[in-house]
Amino acid sequence: DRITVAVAANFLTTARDISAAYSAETGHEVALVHGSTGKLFAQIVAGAPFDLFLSADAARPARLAESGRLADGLPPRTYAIGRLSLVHGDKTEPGTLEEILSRPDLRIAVADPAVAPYGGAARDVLRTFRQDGWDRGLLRGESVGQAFAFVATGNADAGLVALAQALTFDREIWAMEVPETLHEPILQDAVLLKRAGDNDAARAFLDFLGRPIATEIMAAAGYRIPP
Amino acid sequence: MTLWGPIWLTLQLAGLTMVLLLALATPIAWWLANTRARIKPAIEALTALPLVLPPTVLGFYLLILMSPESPVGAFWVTLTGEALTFSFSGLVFASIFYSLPFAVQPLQTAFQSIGRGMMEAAATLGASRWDAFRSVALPLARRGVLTAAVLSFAHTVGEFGVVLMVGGNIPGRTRVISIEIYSAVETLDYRTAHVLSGGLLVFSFVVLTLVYVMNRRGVRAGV
Amino acid sequence: MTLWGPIWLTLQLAGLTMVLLLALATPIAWWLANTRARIKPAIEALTALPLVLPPTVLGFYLLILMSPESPVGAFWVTLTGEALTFSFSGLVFASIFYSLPFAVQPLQTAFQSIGRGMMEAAATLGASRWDAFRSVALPLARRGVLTAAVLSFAHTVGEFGVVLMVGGNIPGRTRVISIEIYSAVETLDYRTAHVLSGGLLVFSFVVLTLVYVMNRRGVRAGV
Amino acid sequence: MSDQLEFDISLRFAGFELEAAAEVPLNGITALSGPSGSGKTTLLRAIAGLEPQAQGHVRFAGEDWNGLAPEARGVGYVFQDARLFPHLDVAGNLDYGARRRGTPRGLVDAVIDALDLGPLLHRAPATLSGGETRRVALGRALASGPRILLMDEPLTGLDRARKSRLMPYIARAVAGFGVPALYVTHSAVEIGFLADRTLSIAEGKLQGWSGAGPRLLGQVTDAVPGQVCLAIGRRAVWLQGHGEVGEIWALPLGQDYLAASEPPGLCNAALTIEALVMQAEHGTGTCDLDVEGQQISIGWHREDGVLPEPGARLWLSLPRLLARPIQVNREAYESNLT
Amino acid sequence: MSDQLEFDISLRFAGFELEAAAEVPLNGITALSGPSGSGKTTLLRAIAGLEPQAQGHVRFAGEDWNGLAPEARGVGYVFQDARLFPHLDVAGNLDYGARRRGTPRGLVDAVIDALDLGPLLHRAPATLSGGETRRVALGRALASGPRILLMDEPLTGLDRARKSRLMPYIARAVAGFGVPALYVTHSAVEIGFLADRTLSIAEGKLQGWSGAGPRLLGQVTDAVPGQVCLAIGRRAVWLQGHGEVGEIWALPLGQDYLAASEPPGLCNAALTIEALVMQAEHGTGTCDLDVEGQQISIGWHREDGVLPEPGARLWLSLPRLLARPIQVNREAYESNLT
Ligand SMILES: Nc1ncnc2c1ncn2[C@@H]1O[C@H](COP(=O)(O)OP(=O)(O)OP(=O)(O)O)[C@@H](O)[C@H]1O
Ligand SMILES: Nc1ncnc2c1ncn2[C@@H]1O[C@H](COP(=O)(O)OP(=O)(O)OP(=O)(O)O)[C@@H](O)[C@H]1O
Ligand SMILES: [Mg+2]
Ligand SMILES: [Mg+2]
Repeated sequence: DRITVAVAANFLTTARDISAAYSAETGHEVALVHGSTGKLFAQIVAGAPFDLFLSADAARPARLAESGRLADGLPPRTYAIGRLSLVHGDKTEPGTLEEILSRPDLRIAVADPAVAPYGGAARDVLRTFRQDGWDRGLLRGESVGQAFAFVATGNADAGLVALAQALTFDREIWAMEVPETLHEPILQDAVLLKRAGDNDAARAFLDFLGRPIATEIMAAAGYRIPP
Repeated sequence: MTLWGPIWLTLQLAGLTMVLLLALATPIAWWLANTRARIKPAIEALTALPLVLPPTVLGFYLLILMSPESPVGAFWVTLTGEALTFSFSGLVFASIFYSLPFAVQPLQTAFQSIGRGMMEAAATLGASRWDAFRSVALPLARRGVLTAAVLSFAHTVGEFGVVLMVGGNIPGRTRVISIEIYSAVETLDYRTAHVLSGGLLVFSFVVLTLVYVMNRRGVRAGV
Repeated sequence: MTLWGPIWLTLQLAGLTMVLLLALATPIAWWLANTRARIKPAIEALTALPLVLPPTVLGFYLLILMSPESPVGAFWVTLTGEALTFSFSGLVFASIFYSLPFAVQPLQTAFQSIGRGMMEAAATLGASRWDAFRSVALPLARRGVLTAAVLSFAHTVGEFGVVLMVGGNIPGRTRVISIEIYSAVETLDYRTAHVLSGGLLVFSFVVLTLVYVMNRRGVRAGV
Repeated sequence: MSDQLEFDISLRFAGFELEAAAEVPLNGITALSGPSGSGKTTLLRAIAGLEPQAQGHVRFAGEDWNGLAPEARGVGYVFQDARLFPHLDVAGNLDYGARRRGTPRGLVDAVIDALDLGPLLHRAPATLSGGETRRVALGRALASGPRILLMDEPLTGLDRARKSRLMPYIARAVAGFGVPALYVTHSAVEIGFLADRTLSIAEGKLQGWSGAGPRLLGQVTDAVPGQVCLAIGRRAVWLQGHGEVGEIWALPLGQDYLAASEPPGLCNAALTIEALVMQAEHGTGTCDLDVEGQQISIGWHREDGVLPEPGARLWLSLPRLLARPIQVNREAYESNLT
Repeated sequence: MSDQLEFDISLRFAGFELEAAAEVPLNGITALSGPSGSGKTTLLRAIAGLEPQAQGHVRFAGEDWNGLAPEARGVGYVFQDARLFPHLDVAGNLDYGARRRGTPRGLVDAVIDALDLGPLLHRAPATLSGGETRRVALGRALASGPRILLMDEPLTGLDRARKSRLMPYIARAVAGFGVPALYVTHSAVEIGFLADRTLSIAEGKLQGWSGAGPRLLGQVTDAVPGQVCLAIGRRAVWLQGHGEVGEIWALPLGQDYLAASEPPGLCNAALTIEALVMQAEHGTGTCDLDVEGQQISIGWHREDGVLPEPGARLWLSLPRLLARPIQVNREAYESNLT
């Protein structure tokens, strides 16, 4: 069988590894469709032929549940918890988290808080270290991917991005983990969509996300696994 | 990751869009170039409108318009049996809509500079309107046709906001090369992005240069 | 959320881009229309190339090109004291680059259809090349100028991929209306999206219609 | 009547109004003449169907042309401003109408021959000289095998030698194929040589007809390549032209002959011929003559108003001879072409 | 020499080669004449600087024109195909060169007057008739106040009445302002009337000079509006034209006069004048005459080769009179304009 999984862009590389493992085990084919969470949501509402939706937040899966677009009896389920990291353009020790974030002259890239969950988390962190004008000199990318690109191309001094990105980036970059206590948790929820109600392969994939083989991949990629 | 799928799909999409767009835009541009109707300026403005909306937003509205729950989408379903959204047909439809200004406007510019005299001469030589259009107006407007073709082809190759929204980025069905490059950038796979972008640029450059060289040949031969 | 900032910024960006683009594209198009140089087809192809890259990807490369670490970006910093990226100047720069084809190609089409005879007549009447260009070629190509202006203005209003990437979406400095609409769609705030899109469409429609009506007046008066 | 072109056309521009009604016989060449801006081109365009705003009717040989598309009227139009197709070479321009109207290849070749277009066939219109352009425009209309020729100053801008070669050719095409022509011209020479009748127009109104200018008819009694011998009564005159024995030719007096009451003696005239004054009218300033048995009528305008007496003899001295066929063996002509 | 236009130009197109060297006096009107496609337009263009590929040199009154941009040469060019600016109305077209060269308003108004352009001033070129277009093109060049006029068939396509009004006007502009003109034409009438000398060209090669056609000079002894009285020796002739007493006018014989050994008696000629044969040459077929004390030379071509004897008398009968000023009071002329 072949299933189509809509996946938030920041989780795409990890999802590729997981679906490879899933296919190897079950023989089912997985087609990954990626995009920003907002776009994928709009497409699902418009009847996109997706079986599963791996969102980057919890809000949109909840909206889908409210409007009755999920397969019966399967509420949204958190498959991973995103972790934030601070990246910096200088490869030598640039300072502690507080030192870097409280410097007003640094240009810090984040994902647009209005659009992306990692952006919201980054906002929480910045508010902690900067009492007023937390968004001074802030650069907003459409997604964490763009925020990361700002740093990687040398246009931003630092960025609050996904830990997963810092780990997968194929060049060396200075990065440090941001304590999770500094922001609301970035819950990433998965849902089974209505059209896949009786698609066993899709259900199996959802279960597979909780199996150790998948959770190990996620953990290695920089996500925390929900209890 | 096999790239031939997206590349092939992109060429198909851009080629088909270009051809259909020329077929659609030519009568519109001809009409606009020759009419004295009062509403002409409004129609001219309309043909430029798809440009002012951000592609994703345009895609969003096209998604609503084309969804099987809307009259247009439903009509398409009864016609063909499949939904317009998330299909290749839907992509073509959306691309045509989005690139319409790039086809209509250069064609209109070209048609307007021909002048009525040539068409009159053709008529007195026994050519019907349609014949004269084909044998006189079109060849004389060839530079405009070329511009329209190049702009709409290239724009379809490069645009992905609309395509991503309407097509849903489904491998083998609606995933085009621009989305592939976009994904590479998004997932920090910059090396792939460089390779793909470089390839696309070189390929496009070669194709366009050939097109323009051939265009020049044509002019020299005076045909 | 106050919208006047983004709206004003959009108008400034699109207007400035249009003006600069016309200033830049006109000599290029004029040269292309008149040269017999061998490399003409290659240059023609080059002017269409910015189109084939997805806007975000183009933005990514412009980001690299314009970053203070690159020669171009560094030069700009020494020149003006501030970085090109994430500034209004950077947006203008990027928009010009991205919309170049829409300005060059219609202008070239229009210039090519003028013919050398008119320029010769102007020269024998004492007009220098530049004078003849201004007083004869430009007015005769006015339809092409209009098309170039409309396409580049509208495209700058609607395009946000490049703008978002190069501008960094900084409120008051680089956040334009298209990003605002895009965010509304992304955050499921569809009501705001509808209002903004509707407003933008109506506004653009009115402006464009006025432009075309005025264009027609001009033609009638035979000026 | 079915063998005429009837029209009654009115058309208004800002500052100009055309009101023209006439019946033009569908044979020979009808000149349309009048000052610049008098509406000649406009009238021709309306007849060809190129002025959709024109009111009134046009009827060709009994066929109603109202509302008929220009391409269906079968006219051959020589535009005042040539209007060659710039994207086709000369051959392409000539073939354009020929192909669409199915003209036999032989006719096209004959046109190319007569107009000397051979060396130009593969040239682009933009590289042609002014006169070459006009010749191609004329050729294109002739090659389209029309039912009626509408010619707007077709020979303007051609040199005298070329003109004197083309005028007989046009005359031959009209006489040989029976294709009538409406011919706009400012040139008295062309009117004198070509026109079987002249329709005058001024300020948008037709001013009435005048017949052919004074001319003598003769029969070809001998012909060698490039020359024919015309018998006019007892006189035989050799002149340039291509023709066949038995054809009827006209020898127009032209504008600049001298009519004198005394024989010129030794002079530089190409031909001097004697005439007898039959009648002379003060009012109209015309003089009816008998020349070798033919009645012709010439204008006689002197400041002092003195006219020759009836019965007096006049000597007509022609500075040059230009003659054209008006009646030819059509079958022979056509078989020559194919 | 400084008062002449010297050129030595060579230029090659596929299938055509121009090789032309001459020295043209910078006074009066020099006609350039030759068959269609002989290179007249090409030569004019090269002189104006419009053919960048032309090899060789052009020198105007001692001034080197090589490499000089066309707009700096100060020529007034009347294009064979008019080339009015379609985006300007007639007034705009006339002003275009006038404004750039700083022509006094008076001259522009005089041009408008003479060419009857008043009613057309606010018309778009696309709505003009063929003849109107040519008049505007001529006016535009005249109004630009040039140092030399290069005119490519400027009067082609105009009716005879208009032509006979414009030719004297051109003659007057040339004589009055001392602006020399190089004048391409096919028309023998125009050459006869306007040309002070003629340069012939054929197949891209200059064929040499010929002087003005035979003409009689006279002095204006009386003038009323529209008519002048010219004294030619003992003869006084009234003819049409505007002039002032004291001016020198030329009366060309034209092409179609009759020269006869007997007086015509009562005839339709506009003027008959007696001449005495001084000399007649078989070789060249010319006849030198003394007419009212002026020596002129006419061509004499008869099939039978018979020439009049020296000492014989000839009567020259002119079918029409067209005369033009060749020497006028320049100050009076200019003060009239401003
Ligand atoms: N751009 C060109 N390319 C090739 N041949 C050309 C070009 N321009 C002119 N010619 C040729 O050069 C010759 C001379 O042309 P030109 O226009 O000077 O003739 P002309 O004497 O003015 O003739 P006309 O009286 O017909 O205007 C013609 O045979 C013409 O076809
Ligand atoms: N589209 C138009 N709009 C306004 N006036 C026009 C238009 N077309 C022609 N005219 C005017 O109508 C009159 C007749 O024009 P037309 O072209 O028929 O003259 P014509 O007799 O052919 O003159 P010519 O001998 O100069 O070619 C002219 O005064 C001309 O200016
Ligand atoms: Mg006309
Ligand atoms: Mg010429």
